[in-house]
Amino acid sequence: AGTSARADEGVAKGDTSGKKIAFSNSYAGNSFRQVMIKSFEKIAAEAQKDGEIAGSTVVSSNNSVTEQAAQIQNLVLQGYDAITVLAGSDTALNGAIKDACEAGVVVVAFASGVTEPCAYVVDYNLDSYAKAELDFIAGKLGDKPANILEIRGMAGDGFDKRLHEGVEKAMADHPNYKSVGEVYGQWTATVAQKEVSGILPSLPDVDAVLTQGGDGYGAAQAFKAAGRDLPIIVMGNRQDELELWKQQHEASGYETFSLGATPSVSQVAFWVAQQILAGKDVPKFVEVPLLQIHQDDLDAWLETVPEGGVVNADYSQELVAKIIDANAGKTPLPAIPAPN
Amino acid sequence: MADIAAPRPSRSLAVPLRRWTGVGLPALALLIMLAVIFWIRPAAMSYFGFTLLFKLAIPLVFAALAQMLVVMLGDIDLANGAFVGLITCVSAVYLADQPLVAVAIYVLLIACYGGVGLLIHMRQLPSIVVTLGLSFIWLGLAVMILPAPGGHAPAWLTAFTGWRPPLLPLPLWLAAAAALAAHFVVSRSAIGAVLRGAGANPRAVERSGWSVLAIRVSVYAASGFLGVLAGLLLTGLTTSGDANIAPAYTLLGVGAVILGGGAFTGGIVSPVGTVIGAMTLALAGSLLSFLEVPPTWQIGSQGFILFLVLAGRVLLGDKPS
Amino acid sequence: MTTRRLALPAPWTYGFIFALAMWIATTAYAGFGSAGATLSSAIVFGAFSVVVGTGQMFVIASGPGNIDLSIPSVLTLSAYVSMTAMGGRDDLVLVGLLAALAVGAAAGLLNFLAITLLKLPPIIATLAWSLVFQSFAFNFGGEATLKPPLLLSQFAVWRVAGIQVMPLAVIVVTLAAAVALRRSVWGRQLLAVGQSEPAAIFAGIPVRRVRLAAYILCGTMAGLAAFLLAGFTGGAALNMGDAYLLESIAVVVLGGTSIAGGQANAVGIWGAALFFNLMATMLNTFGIEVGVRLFLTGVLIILIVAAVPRGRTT
Amino acid sequence: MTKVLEPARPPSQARDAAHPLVRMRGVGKSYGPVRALEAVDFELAPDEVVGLVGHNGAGKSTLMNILAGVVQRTDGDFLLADSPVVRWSAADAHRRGIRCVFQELSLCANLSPAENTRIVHRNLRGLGWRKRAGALITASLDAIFPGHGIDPHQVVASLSIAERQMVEIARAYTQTGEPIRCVILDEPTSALGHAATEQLLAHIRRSASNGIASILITHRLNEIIAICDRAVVMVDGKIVATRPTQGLSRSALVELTGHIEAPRDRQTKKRVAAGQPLVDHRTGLTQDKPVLASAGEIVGFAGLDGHGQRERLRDVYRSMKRGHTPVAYVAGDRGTEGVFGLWSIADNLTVRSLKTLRRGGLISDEASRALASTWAKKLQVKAPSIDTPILSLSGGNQQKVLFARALASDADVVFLDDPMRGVDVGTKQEVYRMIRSEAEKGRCFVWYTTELEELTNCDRIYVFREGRAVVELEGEAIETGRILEASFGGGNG
Ligand SMILES: Nc1ncnc2c1ncn2[C@@H]1O[C@H](COP(=O)(O)OP(=O)(O)OP(=O)(O)O)[C@@H](O)[C@H]1O
Ligand SMILES: Nc1ncnc2c1ncn2[C@@H]1O[C@H](COP(=O)(O)OP(=O)(O)OP(=O)(O)O)[C@@H](O)[C@H]1O
Ligand SMILES: [Mg+2]
Ligand SMILES: [Mg+2]
Repeated sequence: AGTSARADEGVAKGDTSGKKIAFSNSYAGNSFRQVMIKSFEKIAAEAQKDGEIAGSTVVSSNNSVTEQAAQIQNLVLQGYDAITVLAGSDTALNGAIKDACEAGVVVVAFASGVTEPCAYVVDYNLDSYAKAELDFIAGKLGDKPANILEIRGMAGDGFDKRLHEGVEKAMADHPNYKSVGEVYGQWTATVAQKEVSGILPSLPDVDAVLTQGGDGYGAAQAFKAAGRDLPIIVMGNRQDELELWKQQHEASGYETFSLGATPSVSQVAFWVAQQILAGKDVPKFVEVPLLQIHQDDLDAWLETVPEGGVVNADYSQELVAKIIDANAGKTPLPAIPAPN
Repeated sequence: MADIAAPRPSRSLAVPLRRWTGVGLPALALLIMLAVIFWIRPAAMSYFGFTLLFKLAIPLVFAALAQMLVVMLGDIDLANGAFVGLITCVSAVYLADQPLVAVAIYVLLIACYGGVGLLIHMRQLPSIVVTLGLSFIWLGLAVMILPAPGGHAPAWLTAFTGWRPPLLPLPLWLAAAAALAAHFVVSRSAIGAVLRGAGANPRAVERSGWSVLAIRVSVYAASGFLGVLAGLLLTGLTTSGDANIAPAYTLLGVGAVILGGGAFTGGIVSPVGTVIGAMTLALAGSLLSFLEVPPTWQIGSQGFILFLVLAGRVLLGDKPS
Repeated sequence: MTTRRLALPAPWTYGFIFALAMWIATTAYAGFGSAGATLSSAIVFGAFSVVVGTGQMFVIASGPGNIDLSIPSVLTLSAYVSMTAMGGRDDLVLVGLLAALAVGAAAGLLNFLAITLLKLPPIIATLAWSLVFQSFAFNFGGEATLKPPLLLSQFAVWRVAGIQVMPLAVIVVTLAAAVALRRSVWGRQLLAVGQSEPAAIFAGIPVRRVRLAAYILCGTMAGLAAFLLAGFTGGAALNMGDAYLLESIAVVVLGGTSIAGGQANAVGIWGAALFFNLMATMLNTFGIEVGVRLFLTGVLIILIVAAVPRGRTT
Repeated sequence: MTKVLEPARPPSQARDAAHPLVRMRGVGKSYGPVRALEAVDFELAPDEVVGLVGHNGAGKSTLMNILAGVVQRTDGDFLLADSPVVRWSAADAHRRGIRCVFQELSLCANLSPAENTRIVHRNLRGLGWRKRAGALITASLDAIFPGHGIDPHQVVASLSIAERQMVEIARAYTQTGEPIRCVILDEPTSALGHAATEQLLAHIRRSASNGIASILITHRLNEIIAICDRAVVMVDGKIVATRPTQGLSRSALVELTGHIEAPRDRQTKKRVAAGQPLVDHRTGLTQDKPVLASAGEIVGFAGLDGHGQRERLRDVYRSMKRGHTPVAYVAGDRGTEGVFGLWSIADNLTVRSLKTLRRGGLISDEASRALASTWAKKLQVKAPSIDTPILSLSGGNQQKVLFARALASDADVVFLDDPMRGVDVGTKQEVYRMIRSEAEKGRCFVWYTTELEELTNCDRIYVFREGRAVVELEGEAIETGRILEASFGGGNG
């Protein structure tokens, strides 16, 4: 692919000091989203102080897609130049997003698979999410037969479906692995714990648990309560998960792997929007790297996470510009470095 | 005859007041919110602005009217939002390419709603639990039809929802039409009197020779029909289907009915009030984005707006419902 | 002329009967070895539904239209306040419990005030408050899960002779509620108020105080559930209460309490809670596709309400 | 009081006895083990006015509900205009010109009188139906209750009970298609004031001469004697006597119902030396007397209907409910303000006394049952047991339970809110006696009634006009003439 130096590589310096960027969030009812909002507010405030933008706002709808669509329309009316959107639905906002594009507003949808073609999408590659999970498991268990329990998110949701499809593809590479159960944990520890506890008595030995984030700790609690040994539970970068992992590792050498989105993906979206306004040529799809934590980095990451919080890392304008360039140039994404 | 014609001074005032609070109060709230929005952003006061502000209120208007019919019978429908979601899925999957299949499914679903009315009546079941169970059924069907958001709305539907009619923006035309039609059927027509009577005192209506069973079945079916309209409009606006698109409609619809002067005791509903109530509630969410309330207080402010609007009824000395 | 009628079981037993059926179906499918563990998991998670359900029952019994939709957010808020109050310290566990109960009681009071002073229908008043309570929780450190002290976590899973203590404690709560309904002055008055408010006024019952107590108790129960649930699941999280909105209503009504008020059954809530948990377990175990799973959930709920015999009320 | 009605009586031989409008043969009705009706034979001629009397629970309403199609008979035959009736529903009855004013109000409170009229007339529809319905009900109201002052387009919920009753009666006499043949009136006068009652009775007679038969159920036997051609007496689900009313005396009729009419005895008992009055209620309105009542006193509220007696009674009750004197209230509108429909007799009876039934913090079952059976027996509540659901009792018996609730309590002051509505003659006598004996034991009664004769049981009465207690009468001064005079603003008012 094109590895030659591109004209617009690096941070675009167009003047955006008069521009306003908004964040339309579909739901604020869990700590991940709360951190996501805080991350956005933090970076937007800094950018405003540095004269990069003129203003910003955050609006959250209470898990109501129609309300979010209305809010996007209001943001257009309020004269925002760019709207970053964490969409409550992959498709239901298409009408509102299209209206916004037509009104000349830059729309950057992130952490959601918005299908409206006029929007820029900042997202993870969920196939590689699932592949990383299974690759780790295969690294531990080899290719001998193993029982896998999958904890999914919410029925009818786009993210859930795309990640599950990734799991199915990845599972096809490991024919000896058997999916013994599938429960819906609503990305909520309490629900995951309840659902796993319910199904566990009827399951044979479980060797590994696939998760979607926010559900690993609940699953571990369920295994503990049932008096079973902890299988490999792929964690989702929550502090309580990492803490548990660390304790188990110290007690019995337990090893697992953690990956997931960072709440600060809202900052990526923010800088992408800003860079578009600044005149940078941004591809319609910008893949963001997932944050992966391995045994070696565990302690370092754990240091940085507040008690009960989510692993997070700030994205600077330069880093985001690099991510954009890597996407444009189809080169490997810059990894998020472990703290040291 | 002084004993019969004893004066009761309060009464002559109370009734128009009650009627007024049903429609006037949400209307007043709506105007105040609009005033605030226009004050913050004068540019919103335009054909385009009105369209954007009220576009997404229209499916809610129809969903609220569907809820209103059920509340009119003294029941409540907790499946309303899930049903609208199901309709968007059916529409996004079938309506463009196999319109006849889609219509057949709509008819079947409306019949199912009637069947639920039948079941509730025959077995004297609490509607709140039956419709709670029903909401799982609708959601399950929706997920079976469309496992993840997607599909596409037929072009004619998106063209309709994007249409710019003369004089007033489309949302206002639709809201006015819905309010007038429902007002005529429920509040003015001869059959409307029987329906409201059946909600308040089914025994009396039964004793007058009506079948309350037939009434309940048809009102539930009519509610299903309005739900289909809401789902269709929502599909047109969002150009796609999503099983989880509208769970909020259930409680918003109930709120709109109450805001519009309805009561859970059955028989007391106001279609015009409900339509205005739905638009008020839809706008309350928008108002917050204009006011730039801090994110952690946005949800709470919606609660306070609800209190403010409804507290007006107390100030006007309205009776509790 | 004696009309013989088939002796049907009482309405509140249907939850237990259906729960039993689900249990048998699950264990038959998964092997009988799993029977004990399946049941005990259902009992543990059922206990949380029972606690919130018992509170909801008092409110629903207090008259037509009375319902508390703020339970999930009261639960979340109580958990946050309680975890904050304890700050992870074992010696403050009692303080944490009191804090959770106090937040719940205050929420119940606020709900009731909105209903009486603003003359709002309870469904709207409690919905509006629930939005406000949710905002409170956001501001109370919603960015992290607040951890419970070790002692509380240990209590939540404490077993004596292999039997978990926490559900037993909840069974005691249920029995107390049942006795209160049948044999306490307040319980009788609550059922009277629930049947007819004007009749209760003229029977000399302090209607407002009785109903106020119902709302406060409901909030307090949500606080108690918050305390136990946080201990059991590892802390206070923003979305911990969400699952209990509809479930709290469903277990009450399936448990034999009349949604129209005036009639309540505390023991039946256990049957309904077990039914809900075992139904989810059964459908998960069968491994059916999720759409069908949801569909069957709905069908089973409707089936169980429809199966319960009831006289045509005139 | 009913003198106006006498001349309207038509000659009874004009009736065609061979072709009755309604003929019932051996009609019976069972509610499970309860036998509400037993082999009843009943006939009604096309222009006849029949009075149906009997004790509470005798089966009067049941019989009429069968005729009106809302209750299905369990045995017997039924002929309408000589043709046998097999399937019979409310709609059929309506179609054949049989109308019924039910014992409980059957209006939709959320609708206007005009809309309520529309509900019974299927062909009131199309453009302008509202106007036509309003005209129809107004015409009927004007014909029956001239000067009623009811707006046909205002919701029924804002009407007084008497006005609702008027609307319901007038509605039964509206006609759009099929001519009206028969109107059943089940205790229509229990909620009406005096003047309206007289208007109604006159109208019933007028209708009979226009070929509309009527069946009148009432416990006010004078009304039966005044306007009916025939009195039919029911006891325990059977018809025990049918008598032409010509020449029938009130006491003979009472005797037929199985009761004995006690002589109207007014014992002027020695008043307990009035110390501090138990009740002392002042409003501060001009011309309004303070309402005072001492232990052992029976104080009555009189006046024309709707002049604020009930409101004052409630105000006094509310203000005392939270005070130190224990009070009890017997509601006349038992359906909405009296009974707890899901409960048994025992539960209903003891609910006012819960605090005294506690043993060690919890309510004692034993003590409750003892209290309930004692008082149910004292008031002769007609029911299989004290565990019988209250709603399966007849109206009058439900009322007795409400009385028992108040008397069984620790109340020093008992408020009676027109409590004899629908109570049969025999029971009334017993209750009067009981009130007097309770008063002698030191209880105080404040009694609002619409039946003037009842006031003779009082030691002292207040006559109300326009919301004020304007006149106070005591002892021998309490008699109908004086009360009416005071009510209309004569005397010293
Ligand atoms: N004067 C009145 N007019 C209208 N409604 C009233 C009036 N007084 C009371 N109510 C209503 O009747 C209901 C019960 O009133 P009641 O006087 O029995 O209060 P209470 O419950 O005894 O009060 P507390 O608990 O303070 O003793 C309340 O809902 C109140 O709104
Ligand atoms: N739905 C019912 N279920 C059981 N028993 C009933 C029912 N309705 C009436 N009864 C019984 O039938 C009998 C006759 O009742 P009905 O109402 O006909 O009496 P009534 O003569 O009209 O009395 P009242 O003068 O008090 O109105 C009573 O013993 C009553 O308890
Ligand atoms: Mg009767
Ligand atoms: Mg009677």
